[in-house]
Amino acid sequence: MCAMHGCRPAFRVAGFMATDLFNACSAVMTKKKESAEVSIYPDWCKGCGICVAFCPGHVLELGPDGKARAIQGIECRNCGFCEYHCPDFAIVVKTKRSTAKKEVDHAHEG
Amino acid sequence: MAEVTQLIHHYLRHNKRFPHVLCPGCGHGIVLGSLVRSVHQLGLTKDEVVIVAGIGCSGRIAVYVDFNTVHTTHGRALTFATGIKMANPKLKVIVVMGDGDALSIGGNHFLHAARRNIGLTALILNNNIYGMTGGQTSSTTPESSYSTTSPFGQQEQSFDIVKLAKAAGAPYVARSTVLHVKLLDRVITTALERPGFNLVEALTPCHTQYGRKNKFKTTVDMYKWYKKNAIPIDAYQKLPEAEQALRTPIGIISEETRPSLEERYAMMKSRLEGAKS
Amino acid sequence: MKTPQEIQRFELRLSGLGGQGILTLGKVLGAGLALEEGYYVAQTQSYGPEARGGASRSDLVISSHPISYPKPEQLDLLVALSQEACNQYYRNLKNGGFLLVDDSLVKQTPTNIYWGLPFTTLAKDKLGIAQAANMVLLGALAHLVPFILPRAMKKGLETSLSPRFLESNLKAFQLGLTQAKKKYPDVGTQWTSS
Amino acid sequence: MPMKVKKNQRKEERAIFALGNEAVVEGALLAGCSFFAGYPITPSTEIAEIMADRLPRIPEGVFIQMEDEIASMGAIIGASLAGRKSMTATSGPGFSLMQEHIGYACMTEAPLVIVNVMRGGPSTGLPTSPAQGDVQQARWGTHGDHSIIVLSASDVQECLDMTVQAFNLSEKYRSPVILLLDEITAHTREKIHIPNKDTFEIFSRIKPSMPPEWFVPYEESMRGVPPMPALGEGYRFHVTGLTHDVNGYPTSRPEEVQKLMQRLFRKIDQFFYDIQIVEETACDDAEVLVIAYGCVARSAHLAVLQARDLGIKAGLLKLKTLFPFPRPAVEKLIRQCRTVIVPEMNMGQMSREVKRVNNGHSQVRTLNRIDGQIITPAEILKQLQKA
Repeated sequence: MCAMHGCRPAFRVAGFMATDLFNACSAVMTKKKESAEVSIYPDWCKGCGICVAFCPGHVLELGPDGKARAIQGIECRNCGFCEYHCPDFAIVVKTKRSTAKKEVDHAHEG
Repeated sequence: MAEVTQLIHHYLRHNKRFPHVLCPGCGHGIVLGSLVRSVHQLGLTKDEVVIVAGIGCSGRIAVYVDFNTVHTTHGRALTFATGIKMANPKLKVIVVMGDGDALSIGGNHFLHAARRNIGLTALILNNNIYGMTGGQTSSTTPESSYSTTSPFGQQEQSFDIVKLAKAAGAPYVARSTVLHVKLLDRVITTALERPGFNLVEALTPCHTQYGRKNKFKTTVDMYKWYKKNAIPIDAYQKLPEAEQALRTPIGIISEETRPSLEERYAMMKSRLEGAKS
Repeated sequence: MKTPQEIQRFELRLSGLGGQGILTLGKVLGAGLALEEGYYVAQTQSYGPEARGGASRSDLVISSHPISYPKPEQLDLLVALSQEACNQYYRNLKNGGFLLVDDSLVKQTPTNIYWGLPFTTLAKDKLGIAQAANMVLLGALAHLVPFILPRAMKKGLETSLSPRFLESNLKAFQLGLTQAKKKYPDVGTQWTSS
Repeated sequence: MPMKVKKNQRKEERAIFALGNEAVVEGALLAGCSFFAGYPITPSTEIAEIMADRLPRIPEGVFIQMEDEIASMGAIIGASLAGRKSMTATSGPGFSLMQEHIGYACMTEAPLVIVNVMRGGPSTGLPTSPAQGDVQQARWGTHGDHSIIVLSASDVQECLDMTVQAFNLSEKYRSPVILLLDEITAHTREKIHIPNKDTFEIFSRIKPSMPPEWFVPYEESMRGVPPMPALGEGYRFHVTGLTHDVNGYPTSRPEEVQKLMQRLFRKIDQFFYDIQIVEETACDDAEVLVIAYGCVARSAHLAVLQARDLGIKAGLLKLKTLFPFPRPAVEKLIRQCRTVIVPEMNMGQMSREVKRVNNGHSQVRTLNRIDGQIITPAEILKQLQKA
């Protein structure tokens, strides 16, 4: 079971085994329980909503300006789906290091 | 994860204005990301990569990446790429085309490039429609779906790109959707590594022109459609025929090895050289 | 290069059917005259759809001076290897122009004044290769036309043909030369018609 | 098939007895052409056939037969961008198919040579007969306003010389150059001299000398011809058929579009005297002038000599550069002659240019023939006698 967002390695889609689907997850399965933070460049985000719709942890939402933003207080599972699937290269998922202070650029989170 | 976007930024042209011109939710950007990651993974230098693009939305993505980029004419990207590859076989030539571009106006070039097995990676961004000109029917618009030039439903059968490429002689044929990014990364990387004409069809949604007219409320609905209907080839083959008709197989559809045209040509030249001395 | 004989403008047409080697003959003759003898030569030919058995034609304009107009207007010499060609092109012959026919193929000549030799029969009977008729014809031309020099033509053949084909071609050439000499021993040494 | 190669008495030269089409190949190879892509079409096919035989034998030489003429043009533009001197050869219908890519070559300033052996048209027309019907198409065939160089040749030696010129001009001005031949010129065999490589100038495109990060692909300069790197040489930039700014990126800003388009015209127009190639015969005291090009110039040459014998003060101006139209050379002679005769195997494509330049100075007469037959010296002589 994928620790990040609860999906099983062999993902069932439309009743069929679909290991390739959401393969992004398998890549991060090894990186156990590192919590991460999502940053979004609002200037580049076009608000298509793909990241919001498919985020397994429901970390993202569309803000009042129509751009994606991270919802405060929900832990990102660092699966990387949003980063791989953002057509506008507007999302960065950064791993939080335990020692590092929480000084990631929040300005972008709108 | 942060390295993914940073990596892409390393390959973007920062004197070009971002965000790019493509519509919100257009999958072309995802394909571009996939392409960049593949180039990076193979350790290719920016100088040895040539992106040749046709006309259409797909053609526009060439300008954003810091490789040698050639934005050619409608449907003819493969012909330019053939010239470039034969003139300098050391270059890694990647041809980015749309479905209308590669298969309607450029259908003949597509067949012949596959037949000659010239060493190119052909990347067809299939969005089932002419996006840039306002949503007209292309040769891959599914039967019965709507477009500005098929207001009562498309009456013609559409092309199956991978079958066509295979029949024309392409040694490596693969298909993925932009939702299945890891698969897309993998097939593009393989295509870049292999000799000869290698085709990757990337299904990428066009909500603005296609989705809207065909009962997809949002872009996200189109991605959900891919999630539901794109089936790995192995699983697909086990389906009953009636089910198969409704689904699209993804993955490596066919793979074989034949020497590429430029290799054969070099061999012929060395034979001539040998005969002379 | 000084040409062996001063020629103002000499127009020659080789005509017959496809497959008789007329186009090759035109090239060989033209190359010999231009490269070995130093004449100005403009050689043109009919370009019909590529098929054997159709009409075939090769024209040469030969002069000691640069040639302005490359096509023949009034022929000094017509060579016809088929009845049709003879009928069709005889009217292009100038007054006093010469006619040379393969008399095994051209049975009715439009005039009584002509040269006739059975090139095809000679090639078939004496050499066993009907395709060598064109070289037999070249040999005959080298005797009948004073400025076509046998030595130069042979040298031309030597430079243009691979050794494999050279011997049989030279044999055919020699046959034509000898036969023409035998039948027409008294041709002039200067071209007088033009 | 090259007839034969023989050492002539002048040691540095070779003389061969060759077709016009063969001479084109010899000229191209002398000029440094190493890439040919084409599609067979009468009467230009021999060029492709001979290239197919010759190019694989030279280092780096590439011959490729493409699926059609559109693809052929695409391939040679690609090869040109990759640093090769490249060419294609075609005829009427194929030339029509090439037009879109000729425009692309103009816009992206890709040096290359297109040989068009003209045959009777329109459409399939007269595949094996000569004509000169593509003159204005060569000038204006592609869509949009553009500048282009069009040359012609009238005999076999000129086929070689003008092919060398075509490559030199294309490399010098980064422009496609069209060489117009006709069926007669292409299919006539004559003796030609192949000069030794170091006896004449061969021009190759200027490459950038600055470090790549300083390189501006379409920078303005006095010459108007930017240096051109080959793909893969470290100068990464964007090539596009869209109007582009100096960096090569698409633009529709009027001032940038204007600047680009003006440079594309200026780079050819300002070096007019270098591009204009004409040949005068008996023009010094001529009162009646024949302006001709291609195979018709040969008929005209004979007609002018015959007219001189008859006491008519006739002269011939043979145009080897058709476009940009050699206005200074034509204007000078028009002022001196009372009548100008323009014989051509079309309904008057070059005489339009002559009339435009003439501007009422003298009487311009046309002599046209479109039946697939060459205009004979007798026909031109008749006109000269009437003039």
